[in-house]
Amino acid sequence: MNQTIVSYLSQYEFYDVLLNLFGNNQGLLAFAIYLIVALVVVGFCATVGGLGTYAERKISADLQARMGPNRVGPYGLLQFLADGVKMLTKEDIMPYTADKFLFYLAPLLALVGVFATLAVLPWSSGFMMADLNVGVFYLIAISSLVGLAVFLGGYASNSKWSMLGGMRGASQIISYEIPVTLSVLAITLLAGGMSFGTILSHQEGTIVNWFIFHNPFAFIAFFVYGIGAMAETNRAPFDLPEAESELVSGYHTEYTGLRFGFFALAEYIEVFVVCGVGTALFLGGGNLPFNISIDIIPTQFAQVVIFVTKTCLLYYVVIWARWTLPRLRVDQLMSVCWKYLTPIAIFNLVGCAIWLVMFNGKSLADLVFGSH
Amino acid sequence: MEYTVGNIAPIFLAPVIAFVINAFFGRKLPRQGDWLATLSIFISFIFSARIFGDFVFGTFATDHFIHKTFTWFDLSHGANIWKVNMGVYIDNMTAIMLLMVSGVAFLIHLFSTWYMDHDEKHGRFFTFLPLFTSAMLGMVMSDNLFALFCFWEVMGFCSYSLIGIYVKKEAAGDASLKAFMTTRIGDVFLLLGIVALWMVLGSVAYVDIYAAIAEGKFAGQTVIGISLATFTALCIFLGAMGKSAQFPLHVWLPDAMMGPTPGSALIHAATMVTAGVWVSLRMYPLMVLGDITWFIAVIGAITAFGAATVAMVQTDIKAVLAYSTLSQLGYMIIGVGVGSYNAAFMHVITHAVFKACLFLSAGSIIHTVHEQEMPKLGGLRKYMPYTHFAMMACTLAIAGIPFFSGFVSKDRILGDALYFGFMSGQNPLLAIVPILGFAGAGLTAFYMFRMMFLTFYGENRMGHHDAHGEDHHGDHHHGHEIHHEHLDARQNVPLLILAIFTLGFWFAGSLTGQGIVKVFGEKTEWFKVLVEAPKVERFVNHPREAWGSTDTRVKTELTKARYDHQTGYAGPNPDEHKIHTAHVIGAIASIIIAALGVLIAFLMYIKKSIKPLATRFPGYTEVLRNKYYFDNFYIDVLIKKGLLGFNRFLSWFDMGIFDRYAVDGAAAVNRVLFKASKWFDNVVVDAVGVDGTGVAVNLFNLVLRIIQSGKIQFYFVMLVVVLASYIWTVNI
Amino acid sequence: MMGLASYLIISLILFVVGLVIILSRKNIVAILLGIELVLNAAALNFVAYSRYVTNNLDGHVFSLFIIAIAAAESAIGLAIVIRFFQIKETIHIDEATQLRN
Amino acid sequence: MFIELLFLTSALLTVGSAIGAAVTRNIMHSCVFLLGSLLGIAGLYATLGADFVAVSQIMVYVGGVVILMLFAVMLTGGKDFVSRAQNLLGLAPAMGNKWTYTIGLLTALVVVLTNVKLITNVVKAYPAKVIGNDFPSTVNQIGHLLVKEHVLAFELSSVLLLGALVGAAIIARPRRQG
Amino acid sequence: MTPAQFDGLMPIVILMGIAVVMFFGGHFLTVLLSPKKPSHLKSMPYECGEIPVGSAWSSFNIRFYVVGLIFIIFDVESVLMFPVAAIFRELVDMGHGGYALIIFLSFISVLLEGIGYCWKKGDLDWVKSYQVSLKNNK
Repeated sequence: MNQTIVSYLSQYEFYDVLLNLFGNNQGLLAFAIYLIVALVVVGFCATVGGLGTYAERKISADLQARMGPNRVGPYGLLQFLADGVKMLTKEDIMPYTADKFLFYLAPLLALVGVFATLAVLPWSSGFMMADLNVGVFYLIAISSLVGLAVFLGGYASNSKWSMLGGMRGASQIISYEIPVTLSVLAITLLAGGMSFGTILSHQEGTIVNWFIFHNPFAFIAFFVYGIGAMAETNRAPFDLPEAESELVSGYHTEYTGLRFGFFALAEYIEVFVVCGVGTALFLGGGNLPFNISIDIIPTQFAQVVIFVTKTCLLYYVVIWARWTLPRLRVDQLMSVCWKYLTPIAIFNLVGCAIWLVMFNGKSLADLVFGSH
Repeated sequence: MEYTVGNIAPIFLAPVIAFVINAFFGRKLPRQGDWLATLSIFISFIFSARIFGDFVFGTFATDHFIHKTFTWFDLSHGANIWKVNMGVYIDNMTAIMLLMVSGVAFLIHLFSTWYMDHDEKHGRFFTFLPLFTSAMLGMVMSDNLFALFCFWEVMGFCSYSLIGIYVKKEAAGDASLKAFMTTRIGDVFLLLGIVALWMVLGSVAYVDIYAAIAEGKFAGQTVIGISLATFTALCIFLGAMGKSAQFPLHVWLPDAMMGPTPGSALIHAATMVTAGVWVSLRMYPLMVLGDITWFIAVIGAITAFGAATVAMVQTDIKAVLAYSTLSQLGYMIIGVGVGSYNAAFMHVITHAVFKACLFLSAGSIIHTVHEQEMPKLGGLRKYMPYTHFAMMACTLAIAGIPFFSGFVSKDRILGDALYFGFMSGQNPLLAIVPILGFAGAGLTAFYMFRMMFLTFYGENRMGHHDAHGEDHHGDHHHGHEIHHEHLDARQNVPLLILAIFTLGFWFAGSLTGQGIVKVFGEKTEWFKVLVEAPKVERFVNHPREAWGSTDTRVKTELTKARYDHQTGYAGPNPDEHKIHTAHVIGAIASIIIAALGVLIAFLMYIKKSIKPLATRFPGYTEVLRNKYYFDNFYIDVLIKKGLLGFNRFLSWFDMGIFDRYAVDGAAAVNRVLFKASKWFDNVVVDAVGVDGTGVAVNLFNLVLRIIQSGKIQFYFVMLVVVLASYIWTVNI
Repeated sequence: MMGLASYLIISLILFVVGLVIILSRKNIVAILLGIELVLNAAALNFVAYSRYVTNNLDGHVFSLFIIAIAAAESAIGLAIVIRFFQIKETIHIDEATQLRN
Repeated sequence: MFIELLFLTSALLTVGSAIGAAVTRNIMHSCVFLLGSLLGIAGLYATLGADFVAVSQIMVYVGGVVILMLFAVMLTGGKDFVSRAQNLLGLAPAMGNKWTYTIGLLTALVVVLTNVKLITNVVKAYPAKVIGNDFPSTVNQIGHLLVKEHVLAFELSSVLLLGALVGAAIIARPRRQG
Repeated sequence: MTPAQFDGLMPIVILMGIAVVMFFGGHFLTVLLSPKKPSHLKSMPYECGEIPVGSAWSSFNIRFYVVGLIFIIFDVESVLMFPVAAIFRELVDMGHGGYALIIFLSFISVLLEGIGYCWKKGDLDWVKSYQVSLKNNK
């Protein structure tokens, strides 16, 4: 446990005031702070997820030279709220052949898996809910719950489309987890630790300190990570599990109303999380491309804004890819993962290790500009 | 000499590295890596020789030993339980054994490069051979029973692979499975014994066990009603019985010749079968404490005699050797049982040398003439003089002819057995041990010379037989196309080297070993001086050396010791003069018996003057033309002598119980029970008129059928229950 | 409340439940499942001892290896199950009484 | 406070799910209960300060083993995974009946008694408090252990996994008759 | 870790709790708001309007399992690699870079061997795996 939001706040005086308020019970105060922050984060992410659907429609409309949603609210901005209300009021249908227990459980697992990843997302160097020593690793591990949820959702529906979608989805998610993990491993190697705090502290300073520019292998690793993450979140062009033209709607064919909504929410938040992790690992997280070294609370807020901006840029790329690239065939999907991405990721990992040993941990920029 | 891990570890590691390289890249290496395997064993040999030199000729005191341990894993938090140590323990015995194993194995490897040339399984053979050797070396060096067990199992696996190396032959597969399964029976008991020791002593290192014996920690401990010492000793000995192929568990060894001959040589001589004797010797104080030595002696005697009788009727040259191995192992076990510690170990060494040589000679013959049925051989002396010389030397040794090594070691065992059976005031029934022992010695001389005579003497019965398949165009009127043997560094030089070491004085100093003719004087009786049963008192509170430490203890000159009849740890025997008498009688008796055996063989196969059934068969010419008659004739002689019954019993035991047991245990048991029930019906039921017995037997069958259901979960339940009851009975 | 004993008891319960599953189920997948529970009970013991008894992290490493071995075991075991199903059209353990098909 | 709550929750999740896995008659549900149990064990690891082991547990079991099990259930055709009252051969149903459970529970009783005997000794021998628990980062320590003391096991485990991969691939690969 | 340090794990539990609460709360809302007009046709699995034949729970192709198999092996290997990777830089700084590199590379090389084997044997081909393995198993 390194820097958390509680330990960050505790360096300010008002923390002591709060502590007195809670009768000097540190645990209770921590709980309160965490609860508030968690609610804020979840609210923010839910909004982002909702806005994600809006952005997706808008951007796709833009790319296809049409209008997109424009009725609800200014520029159709409140469309996602309307969608949400619609989902709430839909009838709750469950196939009579379904496995009821798992049918209920699957969206819950997806939701839990995704929300749990939010805990370690590094909004800024100080505003981290939990900076585990095993941060990135934890994130990869817990997000594999989503794969399980996809499978169980597909299974529990007892519909052939769902089942196919679930099997495909699960095998796709677990396959693409490998290149992603190996890319993250390369970054762990460079940062010398798995916690986001360590990773971010190595990227402070100017743009050349970002891990994407650390060495050529890390540069490749970023793209491997990007492609793998895109596939792991079932985004086009890797949306085989829910391919409309092949499998009706894939693993959530039989899901209606709110449960479908939870799946969708989980998916959009996961895209956000994945983009955020990409930002934190490769693009310096909340660090600006140039050096500022004042640590006050406004700086932290600025970092949050920077982090979210970078993440949203990546998000835009993801959406852009969806509406630009055609969907892969299922055999192409597998060979992309196992025959291209995984060997490349291993190559990157080996390259990073050799680079570290050869240049004694210096980055490319250090070598070019001379280090201190 | 400074001993660090660096100069002990290569003995074990070099063959392992060779194994790994051969296993993965063997096919890509030139000659499939056989040179690598041989080289690795040679490296082991060099390092072993250094240790041997230090211990035997060097500056160490006679009871010096090296014991280096490291903690494998430690979950104990300071306490001594839950702590597993591994290490090496090297004393005089280990040094001698290391030299023997690595030396013999090196020669076998060298020979194998010739024997296995162009064989389809060449690469695979040379993958497992070094692993086998390394496991044996590791077992010899290991300082605790658990490590021993691990290597023991590796050896079991390797023997499985080597016996069944020709996977396409059904018989080879069956034989390998049989070897694996039969030894497994013993292994279970061995593991049980190890666990029992572990739970009581908290350690299974030899030194700790010795110390516990000396401190009397075994007193009063019982397992399922038996005293702990007896229980553990029995379990460990049962394990040894499996590996050393003693009487009820012997059936795998004769079949083990399905593999290539050098592999058999390694199994029979240097490595696998001696493992059982080795662990019996190491745990000798425990055996004495558990008071099962008489049992050991009886088992050994039965094996020694029974196997010898079976060997007399075999026609396959390798089968004769296989049964002779059984017989000789029986002698070793007798040696352990009758307290002839020194001689038993010497017999391990001498037997390893001459048996390796015998097997390699057999391999040389088989590879040259492609025939292993003795009736089809004969007169090979002219064509294979070197092989003949080596094999003759070994035969003299194994037959117990004076001046050869076998005489020295076997005779000491028999002398001690004589004392044990007649003079020590034991149960008079135990006189069966020396009686069977001496009878077996005579038979040994007979069948070994029978083998020699049939193979190398007489006229060549190869007749139309073509030695090399591609030589069909050659002159057939000669009747033989056997190539004359040339001195070949890989074929017969290993044999000759081994043959040199069949002379007795290498081991005894004197040529006879009985102190009658002393060549180098008393001082060179190094075997007597160096090998003795562990004196358990000195292991109490002995210091342990760290794994990485250098040996810095004070070394003293080699001291002279007396050859005592060692009854465990109890010191010199008061019956010294009786023992001396027994040894003199034994020496004379065994010389006479061996000579008798050779004479009978000579008369029967060279002179052919014993012709008890000449009336039934027209003449020798007829008999010799039809080799089958030869065997029939032989068996008829045996029938006259009344041995067939015993043989039949043995073969019934072999096939009727064990083969079936390996295939389907329940069926065999049921059959026996049905026989019993039939007998009951005829005798008891009909006579008395009670019907219940049959029902009871059927019920018993029902129970057995349920137990042997093949249902894994049921076995699991039994396993759990047995383990639990075990934990409850052993007090922690 | 939290002491070595409580972890040992949880581990014991896990072990026993795994054992019950192994013994009472006839479905091979379920038996493998029970084996996983048993292995986890062992690993939990290692970590608990590591914290309460030995004061080093060897227990952690050990349980890591247990995890690795359990994964390998289940991979092989399930492969065998699938092969068995292809041959026998069932995954009932009592049908698995022959060494060769 | 929090740690006790975490412990309690995890323990309940572990034990409850394990028992659920033992009693449910649907193999799919059994697998999902196993998942719950494994997550609970991960929580227990977390309360023991073993963060890396906990996450490894989640990573390997949740992401790997459970999914593999579910795959295997699906591959074996959905015939056997619901309980059958009786099949043609008169065998016990795949998910057990009262007899198999009786045997299992009796054996379990034996094991419990045996283990209680063992555990009491251990618990008596060691006080129920943490000894020198200051491991700020288990990851680094585990890393050092893996590259130093347990380096052989580390390397061999890769070989083991390779063997498992090759072996399982060979076994599971479809064949002509299959 | 001291009990206070365990507080760092709190957000994870809180977030999971929020997920659970949200899930059940959402369900509660649905129960309140949504219409309920069940019919047999409605609760049938959707198969493009056809009446479903048989259960969807039937045997699947083996290739899903092979993918899972390769995945789990890689997964475990990466689990074992993470701690080593985390201290790699430390080792380099301490001057044991070469040693660490050898250990790391030998571990990865075994990993590569596995994937190479599967590649060669055709286990990585989604469609062709059946035919290829037929050829290999002759």
